[in-house]
Parts: sequence; C-alpha cells; structure tokens
Amino acid sequence: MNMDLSRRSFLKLTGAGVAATSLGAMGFGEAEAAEVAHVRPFKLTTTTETRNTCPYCSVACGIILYSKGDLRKGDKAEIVHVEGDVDHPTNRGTLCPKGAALKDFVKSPTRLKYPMLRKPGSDKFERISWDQAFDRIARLMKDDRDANFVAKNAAGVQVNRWATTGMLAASATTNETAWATFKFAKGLGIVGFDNQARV
Amino acid sequence: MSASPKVAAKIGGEDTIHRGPPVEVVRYGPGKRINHWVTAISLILLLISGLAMFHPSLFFLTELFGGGQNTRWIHPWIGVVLFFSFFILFAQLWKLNIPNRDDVKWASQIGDVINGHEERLPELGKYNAGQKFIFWGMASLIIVLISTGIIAWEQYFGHLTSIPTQRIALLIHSLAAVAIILIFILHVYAAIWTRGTISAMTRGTVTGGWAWRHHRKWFKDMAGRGKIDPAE
Amino acid sequence: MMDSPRTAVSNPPVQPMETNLTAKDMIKRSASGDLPAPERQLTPVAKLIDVSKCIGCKACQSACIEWNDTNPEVGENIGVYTNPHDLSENMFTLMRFTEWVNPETDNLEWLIRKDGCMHCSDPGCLKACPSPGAIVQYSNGIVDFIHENCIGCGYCVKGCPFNIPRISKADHRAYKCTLCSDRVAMGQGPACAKACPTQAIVFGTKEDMKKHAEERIADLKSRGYANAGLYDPPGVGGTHVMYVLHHNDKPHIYADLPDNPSISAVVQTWKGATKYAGLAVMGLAAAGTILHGLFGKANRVSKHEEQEAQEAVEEAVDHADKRAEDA
Amino acid sequence: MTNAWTDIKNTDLVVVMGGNAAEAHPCGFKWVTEAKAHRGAKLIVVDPRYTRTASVSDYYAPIRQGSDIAFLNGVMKYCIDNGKVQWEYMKAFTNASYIVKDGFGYKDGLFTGYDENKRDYDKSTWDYVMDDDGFAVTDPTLQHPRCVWNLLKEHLAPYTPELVEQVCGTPKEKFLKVAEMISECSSPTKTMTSMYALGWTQHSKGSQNIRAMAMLQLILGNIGVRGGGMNALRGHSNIQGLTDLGLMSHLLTGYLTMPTEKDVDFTTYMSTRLFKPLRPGQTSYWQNYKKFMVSFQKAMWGDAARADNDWAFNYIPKLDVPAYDILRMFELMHQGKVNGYICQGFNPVLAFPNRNKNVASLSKLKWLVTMDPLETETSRFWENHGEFNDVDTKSIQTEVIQLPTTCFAEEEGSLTNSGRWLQWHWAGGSPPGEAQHDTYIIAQIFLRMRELYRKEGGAFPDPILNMSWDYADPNEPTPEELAKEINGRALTDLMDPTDPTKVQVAAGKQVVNFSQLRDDGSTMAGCWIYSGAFNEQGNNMARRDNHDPDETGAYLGWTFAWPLNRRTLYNRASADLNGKAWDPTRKIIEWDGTKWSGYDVPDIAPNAKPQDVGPFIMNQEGVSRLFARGMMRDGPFPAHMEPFESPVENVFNRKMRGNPVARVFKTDADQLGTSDEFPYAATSYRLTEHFHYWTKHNRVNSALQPEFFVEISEELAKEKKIENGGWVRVWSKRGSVKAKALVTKRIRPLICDGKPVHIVGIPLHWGFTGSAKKGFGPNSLAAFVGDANIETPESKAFLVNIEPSTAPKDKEASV
Repeated sequence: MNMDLSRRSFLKLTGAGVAATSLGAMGFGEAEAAEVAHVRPFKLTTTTETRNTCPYCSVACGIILYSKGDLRKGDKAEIVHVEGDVDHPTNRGTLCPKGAALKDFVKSPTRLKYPMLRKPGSDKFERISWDQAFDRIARLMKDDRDANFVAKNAAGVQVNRWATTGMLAASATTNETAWATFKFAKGLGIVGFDNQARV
Repeated sequence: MSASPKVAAKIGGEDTIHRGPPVEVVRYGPGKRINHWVTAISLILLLISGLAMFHPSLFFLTELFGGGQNTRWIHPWIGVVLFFSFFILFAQLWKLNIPNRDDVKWASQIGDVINGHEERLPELGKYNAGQKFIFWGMASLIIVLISTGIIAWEQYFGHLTSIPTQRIALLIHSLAAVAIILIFILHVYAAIWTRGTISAMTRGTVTGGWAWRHHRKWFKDMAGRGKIDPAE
Repeated sequence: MMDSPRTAVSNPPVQPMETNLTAKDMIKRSASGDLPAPERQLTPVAKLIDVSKCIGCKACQSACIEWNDTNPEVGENIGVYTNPHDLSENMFTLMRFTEWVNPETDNLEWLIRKDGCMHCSDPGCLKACPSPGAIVQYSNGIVDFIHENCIGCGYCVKGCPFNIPRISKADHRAYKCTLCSDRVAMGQGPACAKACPTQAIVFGTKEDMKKHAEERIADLKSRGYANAGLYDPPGVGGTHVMYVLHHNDKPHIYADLPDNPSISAVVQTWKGATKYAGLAVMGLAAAGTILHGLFGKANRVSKHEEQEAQEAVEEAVDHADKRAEDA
Repeated sequence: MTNAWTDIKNTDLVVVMGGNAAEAHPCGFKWVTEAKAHRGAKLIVVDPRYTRTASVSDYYAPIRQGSDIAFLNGVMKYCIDNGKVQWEYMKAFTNASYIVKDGFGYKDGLFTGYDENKRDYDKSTWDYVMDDDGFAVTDPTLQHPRCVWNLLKEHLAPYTPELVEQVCGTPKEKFLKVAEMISECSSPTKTMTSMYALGWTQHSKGSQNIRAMAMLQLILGNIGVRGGGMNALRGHSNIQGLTDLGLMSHLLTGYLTMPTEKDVDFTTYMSTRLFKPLRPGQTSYWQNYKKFMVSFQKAMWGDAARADNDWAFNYIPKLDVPAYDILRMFELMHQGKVNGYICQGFNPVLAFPNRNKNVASLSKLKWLVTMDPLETETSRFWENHGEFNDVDTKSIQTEVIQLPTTCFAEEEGSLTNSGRWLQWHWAGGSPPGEAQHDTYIIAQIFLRMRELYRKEGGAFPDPILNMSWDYADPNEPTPEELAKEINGRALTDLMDPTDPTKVQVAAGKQVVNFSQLRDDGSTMAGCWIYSGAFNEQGNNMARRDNHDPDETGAYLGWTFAWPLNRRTLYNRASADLNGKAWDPTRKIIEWDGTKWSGYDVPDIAPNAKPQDVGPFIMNQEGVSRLFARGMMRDGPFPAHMEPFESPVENVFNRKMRGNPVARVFKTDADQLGTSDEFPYAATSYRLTEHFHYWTKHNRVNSALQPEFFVEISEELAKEKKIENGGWVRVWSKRGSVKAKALVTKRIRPLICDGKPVHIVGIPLHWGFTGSAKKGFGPNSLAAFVGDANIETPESKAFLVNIEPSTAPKDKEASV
C-alpha cells in the first residue's frame, strides 16, 4: 500500500533515496538543482578597465574604473564599478570607505548636468546654455575689471591689481587644470586667489 | 385532531427524530456541518503545508500550493482561519463535551468499544468519551499551535521575540502538530470504522438504529421530550 | 621583510572565465540528505579578521554594498558609530563598536568587530532550512544562500548561532554574506578583504590564515595582550571566517560574540529526533488504523437495533398524543 | 610630506598628533600597521579625543586642543635634559651653533620687539651675528651663551612636565611616558615619524605647532632618513599640486613669490630673492631663482616677456598686503568691497569659519560663479532651508551661475599626492548631461574676455592679449599640452655650458628638468619644481614600474616625484659627515668617495663633498633652522600661545589673548566669546566615513554615518542632563547648531590650569544638499581668525555652550 511504502522511506530517515524521491516527486531533477546552485555571475566580465586615482585625500590610491563601453573606442562609457588597483605601491588594491564607494560619487543623483542661472532675488535656478553662461560671465568679469582695476598705487608704482573679483581654485582638479586656471586668474590680475590649502 | 404545536415547530431541527419509517435522527444542522468542514479542510491544508516544511521528503507537497514561497505565506493564514472556525464550533459544543461518570465507565471498557460490544456499555448521550477526548485534544492543541505559530511567524512577528524563544516555539509547534495529526487520524478512522457515522456530517442525519446503538441516552431524551416530527 | 598576505594578488579578470565554484563542489545541501561525495575537494578557504588591526573605517561595509549592489537606507544617528544599526538584507557586514574599559589596566579600549556570516563548518542555518537547495556548502567551506530556492520561512535565522541571516521584507528571501562566492569562483578574495586599508581582513587558505594568525598573536602578546588568540569556534566545527582577538579569553566583550557557539540543542531536537520520530509515529498511527480497518471488524448497526429504535419512537409518539388529549 | 607614504613602513615610532591618520588617510595609515606588524614599531596618539587611530595605538595621551606647543616644547626639554639628542646630526645639520644677535630675548610670552598697536614684532634682533664677509658667526663647541642651542635650552626651561600638565591637561605620567618613548628615537638607528594634518594647521599658531615638531625631529636626527620626517598629511587629492603650482594669493608657481608694492621693478624683486649663502661653500639653491622666474614669465607671456620689458614683470599684480587670503577676501566681501567671485570645486559656505558671516558676505556679491561636479551649499546659499539655511531669498540680489564640471572619472591628468608623487590618470566614463572639463570652461571664459578686450579695449589689456595660449585647440587645451608647458622647453637651441659647441637641448624640445632652465629667456617652464615630469622621455607621471629594489619603499619607477623624482627630501641627511648611512639597514644614499648614490635621487649635488656642503640646500645656511630668524611672524622659537577662544588663560601672560601677532578684523574681534559665557572647548574634525562635504552626495557614505552629531563625555552629559542619541543645541558667539548627542567614554574632561575643561567634538560633513540627513557643520560656530603666518582659520579650537534641545525644523516644517 502506497502509504506504507512512503512510511518505510520515512523510517529510512535519511539518504539520497529520500532526496531523489522528493525532488523527483516535484519534477525537480539534480540537473536543475545544480543550475540553481551556481554562484552569481561575475559582474566585471567584459567590462573596460581604466586606471585612475582616487580624487578624495592626498594618499591618491590607485583605482580601476570598470565601465560598460570604452571611451578610447569613442563609445559612451558608463562606470559600473570601481575597485582598488592591486599594482599601486601605496594602496595595493585597498580602499577606504570613501574610495570603495566612488561609483556612487560618479553616479550621484546630485551630479550637476546643465549650466544654471539664478537671477537676483529669485528662489530658483533656471537652465541656460553654455554660450549664454560664458558670454554672461565674460561680460560680468570684464565690466568689473575695467571698473575697479588698480593700475598704479599712490606712489605711482605700477601694481596692476584686480581685487574686486576673487577666485577659489579646486584642489581636486588636475595639475594641468590648475595651471590653466593659474594663467587665467593671475593673468587677469586677480589677487584674491586661493585654494583649499589655505583652510 | 391537531398535533401539539410544540412538536410541529421542531420539524427538521437539530436533535429531532423523523418518525419514519425508517426512523432518522437529525444529528447536525447545516450551520454546524459547514463549520465542521471549514475546520476540517483548514486542518488538512495545514497538515499538508506543515508537513511540507517539516520534513524534506515531503517538501514536494509545497507544489500543491504553488511552491515554497506560497506555502510559507499561506500556512499561517490558514492557521488563523482554523483557529476562528474551530472556536465557533467549540462555543456550541463545549457543554455537551463535559465528561461525566458514564465516560469513565466507557473508557474503562475500551476493549468492548473496539470489539463492538456496545450492549455491555452504559447508555450514552450525544458524545462518548472518545469523541470528547478528540474535542478537547483538538481545542488545546490548536491553542498551542496558534500561539507558537505566531511566535514563529517571521514576516510579522519575527522581531517581537528573541531567537531562543522562537526556537522553542518551533519545537513545540512541531510536537503539537504531530499530536494533532494523531488525533486527526483517530477522529477520521473512528468515523469510518463506526459505520453510519459519516452521514451525520454529510446529510446531517443518522439512522435511528445508529442513535439507539451508540447514543441511546441522547435518543431516548429526544423521544422523551417528544422531539419527533408528525407522521404524514 | 615579510609582506602581509595579499587578499588580491592580481586585479579582477574582465575577460570571460570558467567559474571555479559549481554545484559539483557542494558538500552539503539544505533539506537534501547526504550528497554524493564531490569528485574534487577544493582547498578550504578562510577570511581572517584581525580585530587588533581594524581601524573601524567601514571600508568593508562600503565595498560590500558596492560589490553586492545592495542599498542600505540612510538612517538616523542614535548615539553610536555602528551604522546601519544592524545587519540587513542590504547590509551583509557591519562594524560593531564597543567602548570597553579594561579592568586590569583601567585603560579604555575601543573594540571594533566586523560582524557577518562566519561560514561555519557545521552551519546551523543549513541544518534548519526546510527548503531543498536553499542553503548549500561548498567543499572550500563557503556557505551560500541560493535565493531561488529560499521560501522565506526564517528557519535559518533560528538555526544560526551568530544571529546573522536576515529575511528581506521586499522579496521574503534570506540574505547574508556569501564570502563573495562569485569573486572566489574567479580566484579573487572577498570585496571587504580586498578593500580593507590596514589588511585587518585577509583571505586565503584556512591553513595560511591560521599561520598568519599565529604571527599576529605573537605580535600582540609582545605588546602585552597575554590572552590574544584565534577565534575558530569548535562548537560549530570551526569557521571559515575567523577572528584574531586581543582578549580571546572573553569573546563576548566584542559586541556579544558568543564565547562558545554551537547549534542550539532546541534546534538539534527540532531538526533531529522530532522530525524523524514525529513522522514515524504519524506513519505508524495511520498504518495501525488501516490494518485495524482491514482486519478488525467494523462497528455496524444491526436490523434489530433499527427495530428497537422504531418501536421506541412510536411509543414516544403515543405518549405525546395521550398527553395532548388529557390537556 | 618630506617622505613618502610607502616609506612609513621603515619607522620605529609613529607619533600621530595634530592629525587622525587612520580616519582621514586609511590607506596611507596601512604603512603604519605594516611598520607595527613587521618592524615591531610603536604608535603614539596624542589627541583630545580617543580616535580610531588611538584604537590601534600602543599608547594614547589626551591633550587639550591648542596646547600642542607646550607639549612638544616639553618633550624637547625632556630629550635635551636627558641627553637624548642625536648630537652629531644636531651639531652638523642644524643652526644650533650659530650665534644670535644681542638684544633678542623672550619675556612674558613675548619675544623682543613687540608693538601692541601694530600687533607685530620688530624682528631686527631675531638674527645671527654676521662677520665682515657677510657670513654668520658660529661656535661649533656650543659653548657660546648666545648660540642657538643655549638660547633654545633657555627658551625651553619653563616647559616642565608639571607645566605641560597644567597647560595641556595631559596627566604628568602620561606625558612622561610619551616623552620617554620619543626620546629613544635619538639613537641613529631608531627613527620616528610625525604624521600630522589640520589638527596642527588650523590654529592661530599652526605654523609654530609644526615648527616645534620639526625642531624635535631635527634634535633627534630624524629628518631626511628612512622612516622619519615631517609628514604633513595633505587634505585633498591635489592640494599639494595646487600649492606647488602657486594657486594662492601670495605665491607664483614652484614657491616663487608674488611681488609686493616694494618690488618696484624686476631688479628690486630679484634682489630680495637671490639668497646668498650664509656659510662658506653652501649651495643656497634659491640663487637660481632668476632662471625659474624668467622661464615662468616666458611660459605665461611667451614673446611678450622680453629682457627689455623686465620679462613682463608688470603683468604680474603686486600685493599691497601680505596676501588676499580667503579670510581677507570674505572680510572685504562683507564690507561690500568685492563684486564678483568664482568658486571652482570649493564650498566656502561650509568650509570657512563663521558661516553666518560667509553667507552674509556672499549675499553682498553682484555675481557668483560656481564650477562643480556636485551641488554645493555655496551655489545654493540663497535658498531657504528652514533652520538649516535660514536666509531671506528675495532680499539676496546676487546673480548665481552654476556650471557643471566633469569629475575625476571623466577627465585625464595628474594629481600630486602628499608624498609629492605626480600620478597621471585616465578618463573612464562619459560625463553626465552637458558637464564640461574645467579646462574647457576656463578656456572659454578666457577666450571670450580676450575677444572683448580686443574689440573694446579696457583696463590694462596687455597681460590678457599677450597671454601665451598656443594650444592646438585654444577652446580646450589638452592635459598633455598643459603638462608639457609646465615641464618647460627650450625656446632656442641651448648650448652645453661645459662644451659650447654642443647643443644641449634643441629649440622646441622639452627640457630634461629644471637644471637646464636659463635666465636669459631661452627657456620656458610653467612650474620649475615640476620640470622633469614630462620631458623628451615622455610622460613620466604615467610610469607604472612598481619595482622596489631591497624594498626600501622608494618606487623610483612609479610615476614622478618632485623635485627630480626625489622621494625623500633632505635625504643627504640620512648619512653622517663621512657620507655613510647613520643606520646601515636604512641606507638611502651614500658617498662613495667621488659621488652620492643609492636608492633615491640624492638631495645634494652628486659631487658635493659630505664634509663641505650641508644637506639643507634650500637654506642659505646649508643647515636646518632651530632658530627661524625673522622668517616667522610670531617668533624664531615656538612659544605657547592659547587659542583666541580658550577655556583658560595663557600661563605665561594672563592678559595675552591668542596669538599676539595674528591678524584679527574688527568685526571678528567683537565676535570672540569668553569662557564664562561659553565654557566648553570645542574642536572640529572629519570622520573616516566621509570626505569633507562631497560624500553626503553619496548614498553609501551617507548610510555609513547618516546624521550630524556632536561628541561629549559622559561627565558633561550628566552635568547637562543630555541623553545619548538625544538632540542638543550647541552655540558660540557666532552661531548655533542642532545635533544628535553622542555620549562617549572616548572624550574625558581634562584638568587645565586647575579647573576641569570639557571638550565638545564637532564632526564636519553635513549641509542641506545631498542624500545624507540635513545638518550643520562646525563652521557655523568657529571663529574667523587665522594663523599669524599663513592665515589658516583657527577651526580646531573655539568655545561653545551646549544644552538639550529638539529636532531642527526644515523649510516645509517651519512655514
């Protein structure tokens, strides 16, 4: 009798037999079980690697950006993961809690995407074009420079100073950007020019 | 000449006798029967879904509920249904299930029960000791099961108790489940073995002879109080 | 100068590679009884967490979130550094901070322990799991949850001696550290170990990790931690995540790390004796009734009894009529 | 850093004071754990808080913020009193033997020549006695009562362990334990490294904090050696680079300095910068100043910089004040004297002290331009966020233009790390939306302005019209072009000085390094110290050879370190007077009888005889300075000064407040609080889960440390009935914040000058943008005063009061 049969298999308590019966009973062979038991597919497979350094602190850990798409091939590249660079002498692949989460800095919802203008007294930003932005800034700067440039001091010494417009430079930008910024600011005669090193 | 209005009023009601012939006795009205079957079906579903999560070799039973996730989800809810359904029944039957002297004698002569020597036993009311045992057994185990079940109900109550408590709850839950299944088996088998019983829960009636044989006190009481419908 | 063990000796591969961890490497499978012995035995691996080197920076948590694509909520500050406040389906590992004043030196010690799955050799979660193949153990020691098979009953939570698994409120499946089985399968260490700035977390063969632990313990003893030692609890058959503790004589001071963990006796009974005895009893009962049904004689109502009932009824009716006439 | 991150593994003792390396620089701190694990090195942490660095330290000593000089002077005294000095090193490599002018002295917390009205010193006596040849007089026997060594001992005399305990609140026995451990490193075969950061710089006497430790390191012979040095753990990834490139008010590139109004012409300018040696035969490398300056002018203005126009000297603005530093600019802004401001990747609303003043100042601007990859509080300073930014938007008439820039992952170029390594990186992702590279934005604004000046003329257009901008695509100079410009090239064929018939560098070719730069206009170089980074060998910043012979930690083949790929500065000092390594196991370079060679690029002329030429070639003396002459505004020796807001008086002069020569603007002086009104000593710091204000835009870091809190001791919590995790209000004379309270054993009250001092720790990170919970920063409370020498704000020590409170209201809630 069927019930007896199954009871005897209960009483056998353990053994592949049971597994087989029960699995078989629910149409679930070992093969399928194996399929399901596979570990998660490796998510970096077929991504593009790019060597970079962490933008946060001055340890400047080596990192590798993993992207879908390759900029060098002219694709649009989307960063999908960031990990420490094992070849780097300083960090040897390790990263701190900031570095390890760099992907979410790159993909932060508060990344800026478009030039914005806030008019005097307004309570909101309005989107503007780059050209509008550049022309406006150039005009504002020139007008102020022309109006407040100090060419000579009381003693008649050429001082060529522009002190009514100031600039703060970003100390997370590259040296190359910094050099361009330096030429721009000092060339215009801006003296109120500093960077984070001051604080 | 007119029959007594009292008698006439009782026609078809529970615990009344159809004078026949053949004599038939209404043992359960439709309400109780529906109530019983809801309880019974919940118990069976709980039994199946519970066993599926109790022993791997029965896990395939989860397929009946559309997989493990569904089984895990539905089992406790059926438990809730069972709980309420059973206790509506309980409220109606508990008085009749209070044990008395006859039950002791009956139980002491269990041999005669099994061998069917009914004539050697005392005349019984609506329920015998066995039925009372099943009644009270079910009642107490269901309370144990619902309370331990709630403790182990991860989805809603998982955070309310400590893990050691939940471990104990699960142990008790499984032991109680085993016990209630044994009682269930007894209940079902008794119903089958005692021929003529099942109709009490299907049609609601039993034959006069059944009532006379198994629950004579109950039968005589009905007859004595004239709970008999008039002849055509 | 001897170099610290490297969790990663090379950067992760990006070219397609054969996975090194397949169903054939399973040695235990939940609710499936004994598996046939695997054709090959992988070298047992282990993650060693040197609490004395840990600076509590949470790089492991960060790396874990990013690698496993989880999304822990931005909570509140409740007066502790432990954030999020507990493990969850979105946080598989957690730095637990304890401010402990050493009674011997009266110095404050800030004990920081990385909590997470210990990958027990004798996994309580796997023992408790009722769903075939929802929890598996590979021959390298990794205990992994196969979410497709998980039914969300939470038995693993009750089975775990370390209170690790968490059931997702979203998909009702159990989650925990996988020891980055997907990375290990590609010859990489877990994301947390790779990130750890001070290499307080290292990963390798269990044997190497034990050797490394010995060096660390020697260093700690030289710095006055007489009870420094390795936490590899035998109660669960040893673990594939081990700690170096400066106070190995009292693991509980590290945010209630169990002093001597083992699978709860209650769980043992529930998943052992009860399971089998229960089925046996039920089976026997059912069988007994059936045998009785087949060979014992049924309890039938006789014609004679029907007759007696008939007479009793008529008698009763006559009584009733009489009383009606008298009235 | 004088040494590299990877060199720290060579140390025997790490002193983390004025910093919190494990939290702020975890992966650099790795090398501390390496030294501990493999050299048995010890770690000492001296900090007001038991930090995460302290949690792995061998010894921790508490100290009251702003009292570091007293502590360090105390250690110096301990070492000298106990003969724990690297005598040979100290005598040969410092100015200990130099005789100081009569008249110089120190009394009542002040040096000779103080003028209270000017808040400045007359430094004429702060100098050496010179002989007739203009050389400094020395006494190598150190017997002369006026020699630097004896004056130093005299200066240090008061700094007894008792005084240290009285001032710093460090229990005497803890101080002595630290002093004892440090003094062991006077042995030539034991080195100590100092890892410090803003915990020392953000004080009104920040420069002197660092000087004190530098002097201690010199006395112990730990400068220029492996595992030693003064290691400033810089903040941002390229803060070193921007300083090197002179993006500061008082600097030009490569630490050339901005002309002042005194420098009426180029000749006058050069006259004060060509430092002649103060001892016979010394290098005094700045004698090459003119080569670098002329090459710089050529890089800026090309052919427009000619000998006959003083190399376009007048194109460079001349300063009428020491510097238009950040604090001065915001003060001027506050006075309505500034019209426009550009914030490139900078968030002053949260970064500068006295936030209310900053927001008020920005509100007076006509226009503000921000360039950033992320939202900043600065670009939205006009937006009302209830208690988090309670401004009257309508009344703010500032026009704000917010420009989206790319971030690290989307741009290419080099960053200079703390160890002076220039590391090249490549772009891996596409920018979001219309975000643009900073170089493109700068070029566009510049080209448009140049066009306007061409068309309209205007004020002194010459420097703009003549700016050298000869890039392949003027609209966006490439990183390579700019890097090559920084490195410098020959403008005409350069003849070999040793053989005038040979061309050393052909016209148009990159110079190999700054040794080839000339002062006759035949070379150009944007930044002389970076010369060598991108020469004819190619882009040396992109080199990736990570071999390290004998594991010294030098990694000479990895990228490029300035100057000349040198990894350890002053490395000649790692060898004794015979040119042999003090510690053979830690050799860097050695003298083989004819030349210097070894694991690193020698920081000395390769053929400079060890006995003749001193290791500190940038100094006129050829040696390092225990006595700083007139080069520090607040004294040639570090002296204890209290913060401007201090819970106790200065024990040397109870009337003196803060740094007597630090600049304090009138309005800010009125906003300084006193300890009767604000009894608690607050300090600010960053948490390891965060990087300044950026990471609050990162969901992961936000989850790891979600909400603004302040840390206080259990004692203060009890006193003020503050519960752990409950809300508190913390306020100073300048502002008020609301935070969760984190009550901890890691902060304990200190007994200073006989009374208990409670410390309130205030982490920085939170604002009103991003994914973290809205919150405040310590800059709402800190004082608007800076260091006397370089004007770094005193953000690490100020006074506050605290009380239980309720949650702050956001805009929605408040209206």
